[in-house]
Amino acid sequence: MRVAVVTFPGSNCDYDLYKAVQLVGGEPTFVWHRDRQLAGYDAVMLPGGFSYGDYLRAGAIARMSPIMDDVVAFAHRGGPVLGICNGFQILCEAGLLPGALVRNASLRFESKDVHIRVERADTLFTSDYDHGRVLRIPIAHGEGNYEAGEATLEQLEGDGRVAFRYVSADGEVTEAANPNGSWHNIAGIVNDRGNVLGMMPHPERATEAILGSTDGLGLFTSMLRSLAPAAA
Amino acid sequence: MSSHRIEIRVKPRPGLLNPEGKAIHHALVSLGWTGVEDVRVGKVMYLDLDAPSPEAAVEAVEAMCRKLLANPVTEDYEVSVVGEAEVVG
Amino acid sequence: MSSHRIEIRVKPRPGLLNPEGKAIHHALVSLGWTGVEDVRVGKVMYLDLDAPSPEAAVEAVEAMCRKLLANPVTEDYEVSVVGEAEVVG
Amino acid sequence: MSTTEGTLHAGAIAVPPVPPRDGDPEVTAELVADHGLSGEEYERIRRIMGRAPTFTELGVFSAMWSEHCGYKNSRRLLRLLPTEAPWVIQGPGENAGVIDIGDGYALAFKIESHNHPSAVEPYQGAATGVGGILRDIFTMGARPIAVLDSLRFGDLDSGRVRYLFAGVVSGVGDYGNCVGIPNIGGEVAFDRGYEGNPIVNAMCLGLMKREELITASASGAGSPLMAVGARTGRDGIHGATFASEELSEDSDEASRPQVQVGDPFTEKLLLEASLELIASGAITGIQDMGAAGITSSASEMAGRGGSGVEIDTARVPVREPGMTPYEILLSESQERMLVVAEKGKEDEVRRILEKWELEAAVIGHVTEDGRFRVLEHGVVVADIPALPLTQGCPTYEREGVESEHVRSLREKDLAEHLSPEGDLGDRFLRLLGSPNIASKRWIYGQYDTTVRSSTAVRPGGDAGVVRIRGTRRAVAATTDCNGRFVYLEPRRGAHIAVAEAARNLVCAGALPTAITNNLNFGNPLKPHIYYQFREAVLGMAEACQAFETPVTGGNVSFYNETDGRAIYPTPVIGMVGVVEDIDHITSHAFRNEGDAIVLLGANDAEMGGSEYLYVTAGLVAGRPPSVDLMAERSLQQAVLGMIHEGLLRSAHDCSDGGLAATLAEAALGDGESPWGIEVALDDDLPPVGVLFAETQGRIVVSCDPDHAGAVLRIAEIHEVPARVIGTVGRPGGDLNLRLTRGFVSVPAARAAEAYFQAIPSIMDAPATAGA
Ligand SMILES: Nc1ncnc2c1ncn2[C@@H]1O[C@H](COP(=O)(O)OP(=O)(O)O)[C@@H](O)[C@H]1O
Ligand SMILES: [Mg+2]
Repeated sequence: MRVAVVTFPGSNCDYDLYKAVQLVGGEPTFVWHRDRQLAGYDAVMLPGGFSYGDYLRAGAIARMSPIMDDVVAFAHRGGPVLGICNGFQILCEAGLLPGALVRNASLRFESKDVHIRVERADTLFTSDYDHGRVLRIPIAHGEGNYEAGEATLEQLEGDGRVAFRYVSADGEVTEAANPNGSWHNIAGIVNDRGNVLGMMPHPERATEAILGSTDGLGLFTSMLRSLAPAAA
Repeated sequence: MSSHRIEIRVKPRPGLLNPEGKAIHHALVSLGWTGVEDVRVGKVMYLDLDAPSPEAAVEAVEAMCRKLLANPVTEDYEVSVVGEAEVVG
Repeated sequence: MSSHRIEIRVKPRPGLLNPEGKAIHHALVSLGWTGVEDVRVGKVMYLDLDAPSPEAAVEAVEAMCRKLLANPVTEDYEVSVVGEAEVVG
Repeated sequence: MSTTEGTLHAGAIAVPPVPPRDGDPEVTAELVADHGLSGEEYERIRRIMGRAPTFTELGVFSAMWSEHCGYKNSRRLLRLLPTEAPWVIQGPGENAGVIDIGDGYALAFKIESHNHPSAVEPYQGAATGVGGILRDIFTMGARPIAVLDSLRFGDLDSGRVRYLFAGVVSGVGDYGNCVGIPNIGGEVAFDRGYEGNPIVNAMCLGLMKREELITASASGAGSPLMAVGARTGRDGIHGATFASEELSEDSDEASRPQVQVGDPFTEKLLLEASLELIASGAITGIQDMGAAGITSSASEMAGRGGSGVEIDTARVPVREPGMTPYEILLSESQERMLVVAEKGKEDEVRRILEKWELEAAVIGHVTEDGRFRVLEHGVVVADIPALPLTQGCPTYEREGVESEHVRSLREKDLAEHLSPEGDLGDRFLRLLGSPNIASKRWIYGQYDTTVRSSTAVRPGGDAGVVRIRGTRRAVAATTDCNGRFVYLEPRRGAHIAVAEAARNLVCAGALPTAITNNLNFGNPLKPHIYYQFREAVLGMAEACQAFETPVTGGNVSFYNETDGRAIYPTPVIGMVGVVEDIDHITSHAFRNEGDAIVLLGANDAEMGGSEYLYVTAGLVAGRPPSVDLMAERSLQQAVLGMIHEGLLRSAHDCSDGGLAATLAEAALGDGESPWGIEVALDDDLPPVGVLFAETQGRIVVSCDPDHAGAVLRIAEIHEVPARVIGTVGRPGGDLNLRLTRGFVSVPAARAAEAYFQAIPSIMDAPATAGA
C-alpha cells in the first residue's frame, strides 16, 4: 500500500501518521501541499494538526492549497482518502464530506481518550473491526463539533454513513460520552461511495501498547488488506 | 483606483447552535444583566482593498466570502464599506 | 421597555499583531486577490436587550463590554443599535 | 553591598562619536533613570564608551543590563550551582542546556518564566512564554518533544484569579497544541501568596542526534546576518526592562503597549524551517530574538563568537511604518530569529524559508572589530563594544537578612493542630478537594498530551515520560517546588524541591540526570528577599550535589511583587531523567486487586507548611519537614532497583497532602476505576500527623504479594525503612485507613468525586471571565 501523507503548513500529525502506516507494513511518503504529485499512490491521508493555524475556520485555508484539486480528483476516481482531525475538517471544507466541524460545545480544547463505536465495519477503512466494537482512542481538538443541516443529517443516518460514534466505555450513546457536542455523537463519517473517511479521533496515536492503546491499528490494517490483498 | 476599507460580518446561521453565544449569555445573566436574550457570536473582518469604486470593492469582497471567508454550511455574511482608506502606493 | 437588537464589534487594538488577519491576507493574495491590505479579524456579537431607550441599551452593553465582552488590554469595541427586536414578554 | 567590575576590556578605547539622531530625545539623568539604570551604572557606560551614549545606545544598554538579560543580582550566587558531569554536553550560557542520553542522542531542555506578561494579559502572556521556550530548544538543533508548565496563582475564590488561571491555561494549551508538542506535566498551586502575581514558567525538552548540536555564535567576518520569520512591530518594547520591575496598581494600564501577541502557526513554520536550515549547513549560528529582541540576540552572538556585528535597521522587515532604530532594536515581537548564514549561501537560506512561507532579510553582517554597530540607512546610530555590553554588566552581592515575621511564623507552635475536634474522614475529603491536591485534569485536559505518538506517561502521575523512537530508551521530566516550604525556610525548601523532583522521576522509572531551574522571587534589593534568594540557591546547590544532578541552565525572575508584597520565593526545579528501558516505565496508579501496598520511608508528624494547615486553618507556618539528602538518595536508589528487577506495579511519591493523599491518588488513578484499599498504620503518632504530614523521603509502591519479600529486602540493602501497610481492594470499594488511634473510611466514589470535581466545579461555574 503506497500512501501519500499530505503535509500542509501547520500539519503536526503527519509524522505520526507516516509511522502508523509504516508500522503495518505500508509505504508512506510525505507530499508537500505545493507539490501536486498524487499519481501512483493507493491512498491519500490528510493528517491532523493546525493547518494555517486553524485561522478563519479549521481547514478553510488548507482547502485552498493547490494539492486539494488533486485530492478531490483522486477521491472522485474512487481513490481512498482518509482525513483525521484537521484532515477531517479539510475534507468537509473541500466538500468531499458534508457538514462542518465547529467549536466544541465546551468552548475548550478537549484532549483525552474517548470511546468510539464502529458503526460501519464494511468499509475499506474498517473491515478489520467487528461491527459495534468499542475502541479507546485519543482526541485532541478545539473544533470537532460536527454540524450539518437537518436534511444532511437525515441523509447521513438514513444511508448509514456514520462510521464512528462517541459512546460510553460499555458502548452506549450518551451525552456524557460526547466530548464536543457533535450531532448524534458523530465521530466519523464516510462519503456516499465509501472511499472517503473523516474522523476526529486519532487512530494513529493508538497503535502501540506503550501509547496506552492499540485500538487504532485496525484502521491501518483494514486499509492495507483492502488495498493490497496479495500482501495480506 | 483607490483603497476602500471594508467591514465583513460573518454570522452563524440562524437555527444552528452557537455555543459561544450561549456561554456569553449565561455569563451576562449571572453577572446580573437580566434583560439579555439571544446572544450570537460571529466574526468581523476589516480589510483595505484597491478597487475602482465602492461597489466594485463590495463585489470583490463578496466573491472572497463565497470562496473563502464564510462557510456556506454554517455561516451568513454581510459586507459593507466603512470608509476610504489612505491611498496606497 | 422594549427590546433592542445590538451589534457589538470587538476589534484587535491597532499595533498588536493579528495572526488570523495575517493568515487570511496570505490566503487571499495566493488566491489571486492582490489589492488586499491590512486584514484584521475580530468578533461580532448580536444580542437583544430590554431597555427603556436605545441609548440606555447602548450604555448597558458598553458596560458589558468593559466587564466581560472585550479584553481591555488587547481589544477595542464599538456598540450600535441595529434594530428593535420583536417585543419580548 | 559589593560590586564586581565584570569585563571591561574595551573600556579604554573610546568609540567614535555618534551624532544624535533627529527626533530622538536627549539623554538626561531622568531618561537614564527611566531606563532602570543607576547613576553608577550610567557612569560605567560612559567609561566603556569613552563618551555619553546616544538615545539608541542607552536603550541597548538598558536592555542588556536589565536584570532579565544581565543577571545583575543573581549571577554571583548562580556560580555556586554545580554545572558539570560527564553527561553534560552544554551547560549554562547557551539557549538551552544539553545532556547525553545514550544511544547517540542528546536532550536539550530549559525552563523560562513569563510571569509579568501573564499578569497583564494571561492568555497572550502564557502563550508567548511557551513560544519563547520552544525557540530556545529548536535553535539548539533539537526537535521539541515535550512541554511542561509550572503555574502559581492566588486562591480560586477570587474572580480575578479565576480569570488569570483560565487565561493562562488556554494560552499554554493553544500555543503548544497548535505547534504540536505534547504537554507531559507540570504543576500548579493556589495560595494567597501569589495573588496579583501569578507565576507562569514553561519548560521544553528537545531531542537531537549528538552531532546535530549547533550553538548561537556569530563568527566569520563578512558572514551575513539574516532576520527570519515574523516582522518586527512595536510590541513588547522594553519587555526585558519591564520584567525587571515590580507591578503596581496601574501596571495594567501602563503595560498595554508591551503586550505581545503569539502566532503559534508561524512558530511551527519557523521550527521546521530552522531545523531544515541547520541540517542544510547553510548557516553557522541561529538564535531566537527573545527578550530585548535584535539587541540581545545580535550582541550575544557577537559576544560568544568573539566578533562584532553591524546591522542596518532600515533593512529589518517591519510591520508598521516609521519605526525608529530604538524601537526596532528593542521590539520583542514574537516568532523571529536571527541567523548567521555562511557567506554566499544566502539564497539557500531564502529558498528554505520560502518553502515554509516565511520571510528572510539580510540585515547586516559579522565584523572583526568586536563592536555592536547599528546603522539606519547607512548612518551610524549606535556603536558599542560588544563584550562589555554583554559581559560587562555590573553584578552585585546584596545584603541578605531574614525577615522577623517569617522567623516567627516558622517558630509557631503547631501542637493544637495535631489533635483537632471532628471527623478525620471529612478532613480527608476536604483535603482531596482542595485545588492544590485535587486532580489537575481540568488543566491538562486542555493540553494535547499525545501528539507525536510518543507519550508513555501523560500528566496525572509523578513525571511525564516520552519514548525515544528507534531505541529502548525514554526520557522523563517533572517540575517541582513547594513555595510555602521555601518561604518558611528557604534552604530546606530548596532541598525539598530538588528531592521531590528526583523522587518523581524515580517513581516513573527514570534516573534523575540534570536540572534547569526558574528562580521566581521578589525584589532582590530588599534584604529579606535577597536572603531568601541566597539561601535557596545554596540549598539547591547542596541538593544538586547530593543527587548528582547538575544544573545546565535556567532563568531568574525577580520583582514578582504587587504593591510591595512579594510572592513566596519559588525556585522551580525542572528535572529530566533517563529511562534506560521502556519496560521500566512505571506509573503512580495501583493496578491489581490484592496487590501489596508497601510504604518506603518513615512517617513523622511534621505539619509545618502543610496543605492540611492551609485548608483547615488558613495557616502557612511551622518548620518545613526535614530532609536527609543521603537518605533520600538511598530511597531513590532502592526504588530504581526494585523497578529494574521488575518487582513493582506502581510507585507514587509522597508530597502535598501527605500519605493519605498519596494513597488516595494511587487508588483513584485516572478515575476510570478507583480501587478500594485496606491499609493499617501502626505508628505511634497523632492520626493527623500520620495521614497529612508532608514528611519527606517516602514513596508508596505496590507489588504482587509474592514479591513483597523481595521488595523489603532491597529496601533493607539500601537501609530504607519499609513495611507492608496493606492491600489494594476491589474496584469501587472503600478507602480504609486503620490507625493506632483512629479509623478513616471513605467510599472510593466519594473520594473520586472530591478529587476530580474540585477544580471543574469552581472553574465551570458561569461568569469566570472578566476581571
Ligand atoms: N499546569 C500543569 N500542566 C500539566 N500538568 C499538570 C499541571 N499541574 C499539574 N499537572 C499534572 O498533574 C499531576 C499532579 O500534579 P502534582 O500534584 O504537582 O504532582 P506531584 O505532587 O506528584 O508533583 C502531575 O502529573 C502533573 O504533571
Ligand atoms: Mg508536586
